[in-house]
Amino acid sequence: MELDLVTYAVPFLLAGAKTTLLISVFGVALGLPFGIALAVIRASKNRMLSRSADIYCAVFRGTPMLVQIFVIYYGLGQISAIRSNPVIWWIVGHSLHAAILAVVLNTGAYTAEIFRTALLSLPRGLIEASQACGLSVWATFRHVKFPLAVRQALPAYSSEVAIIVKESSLASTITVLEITGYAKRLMSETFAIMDIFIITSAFYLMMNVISLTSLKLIERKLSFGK
Amino acid sequence: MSFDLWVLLVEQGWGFALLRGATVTLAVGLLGMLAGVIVAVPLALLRWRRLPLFSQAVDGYSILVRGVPGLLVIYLLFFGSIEWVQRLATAFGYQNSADSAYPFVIGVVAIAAISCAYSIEVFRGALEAVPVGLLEAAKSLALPRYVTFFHVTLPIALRLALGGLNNVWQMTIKDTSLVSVVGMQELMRSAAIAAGITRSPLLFYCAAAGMFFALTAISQALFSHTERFFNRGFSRG
Amino acid sequence: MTANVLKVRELCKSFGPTKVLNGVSFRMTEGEVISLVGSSGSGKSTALRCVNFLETPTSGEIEVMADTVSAVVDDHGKTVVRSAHNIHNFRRRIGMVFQNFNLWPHQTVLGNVTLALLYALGKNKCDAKEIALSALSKVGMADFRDRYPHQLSGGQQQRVAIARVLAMSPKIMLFDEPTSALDPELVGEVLRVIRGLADEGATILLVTHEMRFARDVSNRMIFLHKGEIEQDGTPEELLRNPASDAVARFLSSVMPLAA
Amino acid sequence: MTANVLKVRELCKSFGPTKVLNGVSFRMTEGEVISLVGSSGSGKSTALRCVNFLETPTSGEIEVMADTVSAVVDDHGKTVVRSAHNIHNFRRRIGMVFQNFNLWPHQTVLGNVTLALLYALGKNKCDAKEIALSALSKVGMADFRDRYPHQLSGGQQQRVAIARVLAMSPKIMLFDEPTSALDPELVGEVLRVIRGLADEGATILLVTHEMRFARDVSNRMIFLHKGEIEQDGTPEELLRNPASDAVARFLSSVMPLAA
Amino acid sequence: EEGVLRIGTEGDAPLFSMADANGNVTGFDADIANGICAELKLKCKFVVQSFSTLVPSMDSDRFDVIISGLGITAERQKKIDYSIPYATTPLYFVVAKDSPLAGLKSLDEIVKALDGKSLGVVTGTTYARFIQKHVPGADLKTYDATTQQTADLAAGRLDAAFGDSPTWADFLATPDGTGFTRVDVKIMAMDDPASLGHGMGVGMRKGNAELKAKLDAALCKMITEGKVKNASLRWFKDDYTIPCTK
Ligand SMILES: Nc1ncnc2c1ncn2[C@@H]1O[C@H](COP(=O)(O)OP(=O)(O)OP(=O)(O)O)[C@@H](O)[C@H]1O
Ligand SMILES: Nc1ncnc2c1ncn2[C@@H]1O[C@H](COP(=O)(O)OP(=O)(O)OP(=O)(O)O)[C@@H](O)[C@H]1O
Ligand SMILES: [Mg+2]
Ligand SMILES: [Mg+2]
Repeated sequence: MELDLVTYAVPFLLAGAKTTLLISVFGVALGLPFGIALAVIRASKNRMLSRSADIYCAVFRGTPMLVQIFVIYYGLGQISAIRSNPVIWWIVGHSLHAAILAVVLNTGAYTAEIFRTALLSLPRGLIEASQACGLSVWATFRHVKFPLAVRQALPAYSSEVAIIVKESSLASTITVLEITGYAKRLMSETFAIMDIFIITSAFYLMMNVISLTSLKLIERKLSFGK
Repeated sequence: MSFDLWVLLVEQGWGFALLRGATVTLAVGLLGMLAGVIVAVPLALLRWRRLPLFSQAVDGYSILVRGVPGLLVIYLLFFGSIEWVQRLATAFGYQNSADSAYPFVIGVVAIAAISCAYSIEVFRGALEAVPVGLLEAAKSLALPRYVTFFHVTLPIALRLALGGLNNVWQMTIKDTSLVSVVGMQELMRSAAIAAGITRSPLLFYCAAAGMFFALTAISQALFSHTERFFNRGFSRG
Repeated sequence: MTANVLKVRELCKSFGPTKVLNGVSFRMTEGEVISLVGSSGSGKSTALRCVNFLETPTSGEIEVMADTVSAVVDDHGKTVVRSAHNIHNFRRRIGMVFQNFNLWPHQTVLGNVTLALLYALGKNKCDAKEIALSALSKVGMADFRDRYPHQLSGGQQQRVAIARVLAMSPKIMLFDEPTSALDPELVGEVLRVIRGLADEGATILLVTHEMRFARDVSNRMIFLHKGEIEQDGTPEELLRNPASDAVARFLSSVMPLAA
Repeated sequence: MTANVLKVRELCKSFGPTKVLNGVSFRMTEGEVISLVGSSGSGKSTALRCVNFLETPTSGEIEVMADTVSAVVDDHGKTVVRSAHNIHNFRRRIGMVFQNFNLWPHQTVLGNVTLALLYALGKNKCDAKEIALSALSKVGMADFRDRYPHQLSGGQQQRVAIARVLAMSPKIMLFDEPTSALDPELVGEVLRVIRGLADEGATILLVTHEMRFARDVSNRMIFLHKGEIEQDGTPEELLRNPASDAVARFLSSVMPLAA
Repeated sequence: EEGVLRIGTEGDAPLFSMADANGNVTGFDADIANGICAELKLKCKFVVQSFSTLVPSMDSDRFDVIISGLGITAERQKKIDYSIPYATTPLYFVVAKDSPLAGLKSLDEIVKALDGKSLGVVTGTTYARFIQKHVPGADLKTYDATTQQTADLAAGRLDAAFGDSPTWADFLATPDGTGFTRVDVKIMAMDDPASLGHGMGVGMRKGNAELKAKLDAALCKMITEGKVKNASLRWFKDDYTIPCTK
């Protein structure tokens, strides 16, 4: 690998890294609460609600995110009613916004599955104890179910964070210039496909090592003295 | 429109091309997931038992593979090895089979490597959630380690791991699109070619998504069934 | 006469084919302490759990201070709960100590006791801590406030579970074998605490196997056998005049004690 | 004199800064039944768990039928276990009933009891089932063979836990409060079972809070206080001549019983 | 393998390299490839792969040459060798018919008008580089495929798009393309070889002088005999041949 290729590529990729980071941060900040809400809805007794949440998760987990991002950006862009609605068009018309939307919708479905199983595996007695104390449904969730489920879900969720960071690269297919977007330009310019690719991967790896190790630390923090 | 569909999917044969792609996807996905899980179980176990050096190595592997784009994994595996394999194959006079079988093998290996890294985390989390007392009970009864593992740890951990494994599977079946890198025409690549040639990207991408959904819907049903099986003996929380 | 605080009417509970409770009825007045005794598997825990609807009865009615929740079997053989909105009220008035403690593993001893004070009773942090510490002191666990449950011995866990309920000072308390893991010294401690609560007007329903404890702590004893009330009376009555063979056989092992 | 089956020498155990056991030593001969008593948190469960190395002692030595495993503190203050390969042998000879039962939730009652028979003792299916059912019958749980643990009452779970160990007929048995969830009738049952085992040559170390049970079941009683043995003697000795104030205070609550 | 020329190609580039449902490749690139094979008396074997994997695959000997409309640039020549150029397509800007750009007559005017405007090009081409150099003020958007570029054009997200004339001929004939028009400023590779390169060539691994000589000769023969012109007319309705100067 030539040094001048690295020095040429890195500034571009750094610029892209900012966008990747932006998409990922939004993906986690919006996708996590959204996913947890979905998980709660799926466990709720209202058949209508829980069925719709089930279907939502099945669809978004069952289809490639590339297609989801395409449908949101190119597909909806073909519909003139959407083009003329300023609010929707602000989200869908703008490639970065559309990319964030796609990431959030997608990760929400996966996060919901992670939290659903975590919630299901909680020992029943612990929940009964909080019901017996007269804690409301919300307080039971907030102070007993949620903290226990988070601890249970954390290893799986850390993977999901790594996936968010990597899947954000699909934003390049709708013209967002994040790391991969720049990488594609650099590749077609220089044909140094492998070299650019390895440099690019180093960027993703760096971001993920940081997020995965910090999640590991949180995990250790939440081990309740064990 | 319906006439267009007929022409595109049947007369021009793109529908069959997608189906052919779907079989490649399914084959690579199933084999990759299976191999990945089989390797992940012992690795997760080593990690869980905190074997010095081993668990660091497992952690390193898992962070590395989860941290880099899947494309890099397959790029490096394939382009890093193909020359040697071809040399070997030529030396033994198997040039042709190396050409056709090797990409498939590498595709499966790459998918397995990725699904393995994710499965390790899933299993590790599940293993850590198995109540210590239940394992102590097994120890105190002098159960051999493998019995404790297969009859106590695994059934309880599997129940906890099922949701996570389901997620890994859903991800893996879609990660099979990576094997297009080694020249295999899986579902997404077939859709991409059809989209480019016929200039109907939305149609073909949605058709591909539909096929993915059909595959995952079947597997989802299987998972739900298994979940019910593993939940025997546990009151629902 | 003081008012009835708790009325249990015709409580029935089946798990699938197995009938566990079969028409259990009793009333409790303010300040009363009732011991529910009976052999293992006779339905004592289930009866307790039905009172605050942790277990939904197959049929029957529970009345707590004029609020009623009832379960009836509809035409299709399914159980329907009437006035379910009262259940939450019930639980705020009824405290419960579980047979297997059910301490929250993610909270310290102090956290376990303050949680409900903060979020069910809406106390502020300072008050909650003060109340919690005084409850923990009553059972001799104040020094362990920063431990996590898994760092405690069985008896210590049980005492925290008792403190968790004491701190809430509910009108009605349900104790499921509150002394099973305690040494005789502590059993005496808990006995004093419970009597004190009753004197302050709390109504207490407890399940226990220790007849001496039951005799000393309670005004009344109810003997449960195969899901039915076999006898209901003062400890003296039960111990001296067992109503049936079952009661007699059961108590025979403790008789020398009562003699 | 019969041989020593179990020797415990200078057992020490700390959890971080808290010293829980502080030089505990005793010996047991074949057929002996020892009750370990003491107040809550005095280290009884920990001592039991150290005997079969579920908890690694900070230092000390355990000898089971001529095999020895010892823990010593090395120069860096870390504990090193010597002859750790013997631990598995220990566990094949020692059975244990846990304070909180630890039944496997995914196995039925029968499965819980047969598992170790099949895979630790290598019995065939028929034999394992037969042995398991006879053990379950001894504690009156044979009818519940197909239930899952969560479908059982507390006392029923405890009896299954006891049956799980009985079925293995180990040379040495450790019981951690085996009657805590049992009614007096069943306590008498378990007492008979334990005496029977001892008569057949089993050596039994049990933790209990029920002094009457301890007195009736055991040849010797060991009183543990703050991690040290305060007194070691026959039940009569302990009850009549408590060695210290602590013992006296502890036993005072049960004195009338012994009188 | 003896007697076979293995050719890597994209397969999803309309008019240039089109793999049908059965994997047979047609298009301008295919015609060139078949012509070369005929000259060299070899059998053509097409390997269809996505653009980004073509170069590494050739490096690892999955095929011998790449024929996929590759533009020849100095940058790329560091990585692979090229044959002589055989064709070049003129490039045009496309805008909405009612756009102020529609009537512009020179590149300078276009550059000025595009300042701050969004402009789409397809990656994997040399066009992005040209735009960055000549129209630095434009908000450049890059697409993986022409279908995506034209979809965004139709959705109104782009003020203008830049690409080769076959692409535009194709797009303007579709229903989506009716509202759009080509800006009448023709840009040729020769106008700025530094960024647009020297036209299309056949790519091969570095350092195979023997193969390069054979290919150059075959291409030169095809050009002079008019075979390239025929292929160009067949697919593009126009002649984009670069004369062979040797
Ligand atoms: N993991 C741990 N970390 C810190 N302290 C612990 C831990 N486990 C036990 N302890 C402490 O060690 C002491 C002895 O515990 P142990 O369980 O042996 O008591 P015990 O005699 O069995 O009491 P009980 O009769 O209540 O069961 C207790 O004070 C307990 O708090
Ligand atoms: N989920 C369940 N499914 C089936 N049977 C159950 C279930 N829960 C409890 N039972 C049965 O109901 C009966 C009563 O149980 P309960 O826990 O009320 O007994 P208990 O009187 O508290 O006994 P103990 O003194 O042993 O705690 C028992 O025979 C038990 O096996
Ligand atoms: Mg009970
Ligand atoms: Mg204990």
